Amino acid sequence: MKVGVVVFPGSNCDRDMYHVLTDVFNINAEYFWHEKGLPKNIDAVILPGGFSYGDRLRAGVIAAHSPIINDVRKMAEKGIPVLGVCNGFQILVESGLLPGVLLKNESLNFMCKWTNLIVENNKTPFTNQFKLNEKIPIPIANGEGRYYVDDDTMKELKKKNQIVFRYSEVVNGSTNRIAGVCNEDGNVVGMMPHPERAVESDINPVDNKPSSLIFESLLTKMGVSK
Amino acid sequence: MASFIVHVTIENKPGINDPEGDTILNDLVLKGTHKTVSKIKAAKMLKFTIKEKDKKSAKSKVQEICDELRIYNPMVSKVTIDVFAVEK
Amino acid sequence: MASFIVHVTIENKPGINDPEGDTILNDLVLKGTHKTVSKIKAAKMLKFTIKEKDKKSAKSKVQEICDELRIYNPMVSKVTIDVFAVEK
Amino acid sequence: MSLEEQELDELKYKIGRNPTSTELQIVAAEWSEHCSYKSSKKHLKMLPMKGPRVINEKGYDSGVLDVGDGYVVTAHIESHNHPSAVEPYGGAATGVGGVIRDILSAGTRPIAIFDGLRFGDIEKDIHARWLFKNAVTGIADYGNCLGIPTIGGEVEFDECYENYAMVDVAAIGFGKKEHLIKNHAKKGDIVVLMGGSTGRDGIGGSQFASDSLESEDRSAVQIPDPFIEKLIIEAVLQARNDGLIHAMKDLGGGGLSCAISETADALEIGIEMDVNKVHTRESDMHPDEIMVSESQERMLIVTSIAKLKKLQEICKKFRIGCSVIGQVKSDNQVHIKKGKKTVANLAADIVANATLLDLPSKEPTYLKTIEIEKKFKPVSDYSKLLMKLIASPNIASKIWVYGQYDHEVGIRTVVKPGTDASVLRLDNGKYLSAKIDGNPKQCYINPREGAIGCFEEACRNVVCTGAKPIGMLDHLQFGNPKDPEIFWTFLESLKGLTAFAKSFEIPCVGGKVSLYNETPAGSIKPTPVIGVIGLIDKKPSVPQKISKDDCLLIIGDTKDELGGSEYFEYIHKFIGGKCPTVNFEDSKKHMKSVLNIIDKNLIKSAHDCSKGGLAIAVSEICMTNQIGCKVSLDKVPGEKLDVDRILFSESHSRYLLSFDKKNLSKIEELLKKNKVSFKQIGQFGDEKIQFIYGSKSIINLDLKKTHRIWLHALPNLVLHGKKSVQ
Ligand SMILES: Nc1ncnc2c1ncn2[C@@H]1O[C@H](COP(=O)(O)OP(=O)(O)O)[C@@H](O)[C@H]1O
Ligand SMILES: [Mg+2]
Repeated sequence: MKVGVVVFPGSNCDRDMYHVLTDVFNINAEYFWHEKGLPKNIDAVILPGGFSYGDRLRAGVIAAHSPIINDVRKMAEKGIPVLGVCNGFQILVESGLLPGVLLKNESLNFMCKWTNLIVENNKTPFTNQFKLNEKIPIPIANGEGRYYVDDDTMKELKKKNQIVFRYSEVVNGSTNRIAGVCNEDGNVVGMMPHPERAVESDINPVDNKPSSLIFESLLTKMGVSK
Repeated sequence: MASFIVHVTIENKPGINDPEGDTILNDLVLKGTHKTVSKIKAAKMLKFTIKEKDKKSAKSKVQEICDELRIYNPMVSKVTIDVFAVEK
Repeated sequence: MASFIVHVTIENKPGINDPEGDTILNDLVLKGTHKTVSKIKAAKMLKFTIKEKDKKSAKSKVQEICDELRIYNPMVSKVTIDVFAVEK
Repeated sequence: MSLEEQELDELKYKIGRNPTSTELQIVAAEWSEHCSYKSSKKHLKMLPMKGPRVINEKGYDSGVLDVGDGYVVTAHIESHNHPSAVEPYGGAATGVGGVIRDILSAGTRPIAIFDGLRFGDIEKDIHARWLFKNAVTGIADYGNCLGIPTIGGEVEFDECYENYAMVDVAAIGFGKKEHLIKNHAKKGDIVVLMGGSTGRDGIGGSQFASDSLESEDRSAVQIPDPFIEKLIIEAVLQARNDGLIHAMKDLGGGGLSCAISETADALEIGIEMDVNKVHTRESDMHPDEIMVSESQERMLIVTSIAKLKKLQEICKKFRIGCSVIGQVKSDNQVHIKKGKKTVANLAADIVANATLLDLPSKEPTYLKTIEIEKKFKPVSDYSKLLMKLIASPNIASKIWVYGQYDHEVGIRTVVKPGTDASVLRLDNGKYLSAKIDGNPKQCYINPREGAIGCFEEACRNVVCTGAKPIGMLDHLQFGNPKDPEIFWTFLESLKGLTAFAKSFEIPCVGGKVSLYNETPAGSIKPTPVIGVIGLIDKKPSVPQKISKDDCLLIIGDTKDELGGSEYFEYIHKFIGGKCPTVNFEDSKKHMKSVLNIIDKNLIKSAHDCSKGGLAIAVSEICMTNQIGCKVSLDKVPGEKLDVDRILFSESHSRYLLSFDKKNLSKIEELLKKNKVSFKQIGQFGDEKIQFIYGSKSIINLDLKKTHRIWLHALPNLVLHGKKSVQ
């Protein structure tokens, strides 16, 4: 099994994600520069966090026009698991692969802090090892992380079980405390918090087990037992 | 072909809250002595310099760019486009 | 007293670089098929709603607020203030 | 930009002719205080710079420490005071950018940022609030975008910085020893300018840092572009991995003038360059402007013609500029041309080595009476007083600041900001701990002991995480050096730091001098800021949650040393008294003992006693652990003192250890053996912060309420102009 880590100019969590995939979970991972295409033999794609194009205009919007996004789109249509974390989530939203938008936090500031997620959908390739409503201690670090959708879309999201994670408390003003969503098929997931920062016990001050399940879910989906 | 300056103003649609404008209003303006201000709305502006045959095509070209490249996010924002001829 | 909408446009002074405008131009607009655009400048706009006796005092009041509260830094940015009467 | 008259004469004498206008600009930039260190250099030599871990190579802008297993750590500190006072957002941001490029130029990846921020009294001064708020945003926007965690720092407010801003930034890098750039060049090599374009911004900048603010050149505003800097970092590290870099220097103060002349001088080569080859932002730039422009986000790289193509490919991938601007010659000349025409041609060593000054110094007269204390009104309610102190800007939690900084990116941050020093994990299984500290209030009262105190405090913070200090960075910030009284305070601080560094065998691996820090009201207080780097071989001491019945023990004597304390200055509005001094022998014993105890895994956490004294240190432990504590002031070791002095004295070398009762005897035994003065003074439990003397209650505060006030005091003040406690 092989996971592609997409790198844009300004991505800065790519190396963290790569480290976690390879050193912690023993997954075969490879970087893909945004101008390149993705090969056919990729089993999952991750868009890591960072500041693609310096977050100019709006976080994620310029990267959403990168050539590689066409390939990501094709893979998404084929049902291949795609995960966007933080800026990766913003890019997925701006490229239309996920619904909604991410606005400036209500505090108007960048926020770096630990919070808790609640799992709302345990059917995705990244959440199949969770119990519903399970709590995940995890850090967030973003300036534009306030998830917003209009009322009609929200109804759709609920109906189609597209809300994947919620914050356990009000963090940044997100609609319905949404922290992560998926597409209708459930194979494309975006989340603002950083699972790659929470899976190792020496940098996780609370409990690294829950966030590890995000990666173990992927392994399970691929039929790899750890 | 002539040069035009096109102002693109991107602002939140009515009904979408604007914490930035509200904060400037509440924490700065109304804290002081400026009670005649009743609302502040924050927006972003991009000034394009573009060569097109006339005002009209300058405007439609920029509108096209804004829609196609998602210069604004239609779910939350709207744009206003104003064209000015460049003085020689 | 009448209501006015006052637009405050804040942009980098000429000669000071504008990385945001440059990135939007080079990495977004010019990457596509829109070659007639030669420059993009990013600016910020605040739209004030204010009650003053006339246009002139609306303008000077907003200018005063911006200076006093340091809404912009005169060292780097220039502001343009435009006043519009609110249609009833 | 101008040279002083005798400097101009000297230049004419040295080159035997009248300089051209470009030569004048180049020399004026390079001979400015900021670039040449002409006032301080002679004296800086006293600092010990060598040590078993220190790696010295010519032309490094940052210190290099060997941390074993083939890895090195680099470190540097800089300030951006003048630019931040004028444009706090851009000034602070480009300050981060500059120090990051220093780390990069050694060939290491930047892995951490620290920021020291000082402004006027934000309770009264709206302008100081504006400066503070924007400087924090500037640092956040820059560091966050780079993906380098800002993991620590300090924030302080003092009236002496009215209308001014002190923004210090330190950075740490990490890499393989074999990847260090060896800085060499030979005839025929080429000189490449990489990164952003050269514009008119920042013209006059480094001169500006050496002038007082009144005569500032207001065009010296720099616009930060962290996105380009991020691309430069990745491009440079790629080029490093591919072995494409012979020598490298970042462009900082003085722009190309300094980079070219210092590179030529350090490598003992000549450089011939053509200003027409520089990629400029505007088409009509004069050679003088190109040579002194301080446009940010640029690096100078020396490579060979054979390697150029690969370097250009890398730059193209990362969409950054890459211009061949010159060649290496064997004549030791800095030869600047515009096309075919020579605009400057000077010997590199003349440009790069300004004549060093030996400025006069004289003990300031104010020091003669500063230790005399005045009588204060007796305190009627210590609970209220402590609450007021907890809500004061200098003591209140700084979470509003570091919460805006991504301090987790890079996934190394083991101990996060919020307690003492922060800790990073390294790739060789070891851990790095670091903290910066300053204390202008104490340095004003006693420049020597104050500076030593900053050094010891930074060490203490690092020791609290279980790390042994292995290197120090000093940043010496003072007023106008031509004033003999100010220069005396500079020398005293330097001598103090030197004595401490030598005695503790902590080499100085880098530093910076920033002079002419003056406000319209006069000179700032002496503001040395000291960074200490510590190394942990095994496990760091990550604070564990304290629970009911755990013990609190203090190491070190509390002395009658309240000069410069928050208690004197904030509560009594009094500047003066006796400043705390460090007893070197005690200090060493205490460090050793704390490290010993941590090593034996006997405690849950260690916290040092500093700003605000014992009362604040205990409160901080309670608040961060969400548990109350009852402390007996009569048990606190030291001479017999009044209650307020025990509570608020800022005596050094003190540590508070929190641990499970069962370890008490082992800890006591170890401390006795090490002949350390200590005492168990309290016990945790309940939801009250309590201080008693004998059976008398002195302070009794509700934990939850105190915690809330501590957390929100700073944002309430900065964002809403609201004081939390009157
Ligand atoms: N400007 C800042 N940037 C980042 N972290 C900060 C800043 N100011 C304070 N902190 C963090 O807050 C905590 C408390 O700071 P401080 O009171 O200076 O510590 P100490 O008294 O131990 O030196 C530390 O972890 C410190 O790194
Ligand atoms: Mg401390």
